Amino acid sequence: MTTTRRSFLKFGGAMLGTLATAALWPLQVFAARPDDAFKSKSMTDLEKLLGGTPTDSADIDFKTPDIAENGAVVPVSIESNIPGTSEIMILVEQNPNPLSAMFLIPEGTKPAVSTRIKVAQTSNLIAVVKANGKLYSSTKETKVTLGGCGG
Amino acid sequence: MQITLNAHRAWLLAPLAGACLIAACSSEKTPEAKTAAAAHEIPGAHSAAHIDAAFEAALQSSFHPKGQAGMDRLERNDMQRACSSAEGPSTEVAQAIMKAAQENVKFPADGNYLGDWKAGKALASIGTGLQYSDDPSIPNGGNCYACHQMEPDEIAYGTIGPSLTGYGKLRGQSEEMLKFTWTRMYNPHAYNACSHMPRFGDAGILTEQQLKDAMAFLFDPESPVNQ
Amino acid sequence: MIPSQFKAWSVAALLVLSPSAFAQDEDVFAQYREMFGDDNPADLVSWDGEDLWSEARGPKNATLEECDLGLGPGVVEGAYAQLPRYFADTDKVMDLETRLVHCMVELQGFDAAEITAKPFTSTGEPQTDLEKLSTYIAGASKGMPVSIDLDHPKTKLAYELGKKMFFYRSGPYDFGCSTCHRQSGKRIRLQALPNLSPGAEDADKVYTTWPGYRISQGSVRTFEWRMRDCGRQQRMPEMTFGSDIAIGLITYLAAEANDAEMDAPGLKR
Amino acid sequence: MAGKMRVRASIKNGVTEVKALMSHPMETGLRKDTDGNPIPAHHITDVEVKLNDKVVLTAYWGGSVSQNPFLSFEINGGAPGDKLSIMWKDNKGESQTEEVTLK
Repeated sequence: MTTTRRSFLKFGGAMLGTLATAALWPLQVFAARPDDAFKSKSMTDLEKLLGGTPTDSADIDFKTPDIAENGAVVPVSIESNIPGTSEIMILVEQNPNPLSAMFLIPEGTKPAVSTRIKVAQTSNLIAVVKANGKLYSSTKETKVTLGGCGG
Repeated sequence: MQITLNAHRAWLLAPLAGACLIAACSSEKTPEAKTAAAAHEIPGAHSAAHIDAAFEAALQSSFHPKGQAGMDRLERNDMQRACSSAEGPSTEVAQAIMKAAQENVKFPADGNYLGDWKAGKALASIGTGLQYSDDPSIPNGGNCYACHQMEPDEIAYGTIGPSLTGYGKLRGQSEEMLKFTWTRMYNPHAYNACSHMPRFGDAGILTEQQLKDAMAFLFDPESPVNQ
Repeated sequence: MIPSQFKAWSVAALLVLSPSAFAQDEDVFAQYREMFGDDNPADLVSWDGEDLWSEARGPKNATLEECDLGLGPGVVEGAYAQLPRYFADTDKVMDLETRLVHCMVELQGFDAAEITAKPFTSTGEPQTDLEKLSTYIAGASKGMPVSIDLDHPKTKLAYELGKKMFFYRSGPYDFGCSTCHRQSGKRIRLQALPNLSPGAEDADKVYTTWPGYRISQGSVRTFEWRMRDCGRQQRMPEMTFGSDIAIGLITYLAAEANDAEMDAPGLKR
Repeated sequence: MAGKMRVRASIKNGVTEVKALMSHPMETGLRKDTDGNPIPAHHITDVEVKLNDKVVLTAYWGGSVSQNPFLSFEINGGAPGDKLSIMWKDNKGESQTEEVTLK
């Protein structure tokens, strides 16, 4: 799928014109970003900040690679099948700051996100879902290997 | 004292070295390389001599010194010259390479082959050393994991060399086995002419103590390689 | 003298060694790579290159739209798949990156020494102009067969120099390209090593996916960088950008990948 | 200089799938440069996605989201002609917006 700009525009069907614009509307202040949660260094005080220890749930479809060729970019995807899901978070237990990303899911948006995160070393990756004020989680380990030829 | 191997006995060690031959660091004449080169003959517009001359000139104009890597590193000793081709050396040249390698091995001055396996474990996964991007004051790594499997539960290992898992447990610590393994690391060409393995002792990459530490990592019953 | 008991189990040891030593395990990272889909950050770099191509710059305040990459002035589509090639105007075999420098000097008035002093970015820095242009131009050959014309004597000589360098072993580690790239199915740690010796088809998969986005460095890397960085790991002195050996190696590897379909920019470790 | 952002959105039976690639160094502030001095933190902190001015996703990111971040998600609904916009803001106050019209 060629992605150079011109062919990107020519691409038919559901593709769309891209319009790079300056900020169209005044910079909204987002609902408060939990800055302290992003700075917290341990799982325990993170759980205090997030409001309790999540209960493990099989209704979270959490995809992570078993072995990551490079910890700098680890693709993860989370889909919550728990009704009333309003928040999804990604935690990396062994990272200096375990909280990596947080997503607020309003009505009408599917509780499913994919992104790529940095995993400092082999670690448990935890997807935390908030639904109807309760916390649920799914945990998977990703091995991070010594990349390259060691040179 | 160095191992005196007469030709008849040499093939006895070959099975051990053979693991290397068969596995990966086999010398040049792998069938695959021979047929591939032949099948790929492109009608030569240039004589070998012309290519060689152009090559020497290109070599000098295509590199420049940087950090600890000077232009001297483009020069080759007899072994490197003999091993720089698709077909590889003739049998006599290969024997000469092995003989020269065996004769120049320096065994530990105090006769003690085994150092600290923990230090050996560390240098086994350090891949830096002697590159122009490396700090010359930092000891060179051995990078054994680049090519060998060692500890059973370490998944990031290479497959150019044979697996060394359980090395000491399997072989014991007889004088001959310590000598053989030391030689294998000091100068691999002693048993396998044109081996892909660096001459860790002969080329001064690792110090005598580092070689001892690597040997301990392989032989020491405490070492995770033997768990 | 070889004690007899040593003989007996040395053969046994070989048997124990052999199975795991030759395990052709499946690609350990297939799952990891597959999760990337086709969303490659190199596309953003390719867009920047497309802009640079038609932006008036340099002392002569000119664009690169008159630059002849071998298929005629301004023709980008399909040009990369036929490089390196002989150029009559310079009477030299040139790869994409040296040809771009040539155009940036001739058409835009830039200083060659300045460009080639830092042709490659470092981790965390923005991509260089050469890298942006190379990503765009390589992407414009996607799906087209590599076709290196070895009939011209100078291109054939470049090929021979590259092949000879492939087997050239020197330096403290006795390394040559062949040390790591002459066998199939091998790897350094978990890094798969393509067999790039004459006639080995791994060149098809490898040459066609450069330039590529290197995840570990968060930036696109070009083939000239690839040659230089391999030289560094071989403990050699630094390879000069656009030198005869660099272009020889690239010509050799490109010719070994003849007829394979270009699929750049790739996504790499 | 806020780099480019590439947004692809496709509508399949009533669900709009969105994929975004953003150009950003995403420095955590823990990394050191070649001569050993730490590189200051510089990463996206907030992302806001709107469909015709209705917020459909908000994201808060730390420095451990990968460089040149990728984000994909799905919205129930969305029709040709709707306006989808994605804005990010980083800890240096830089911002980038990309707006696309669904086809």
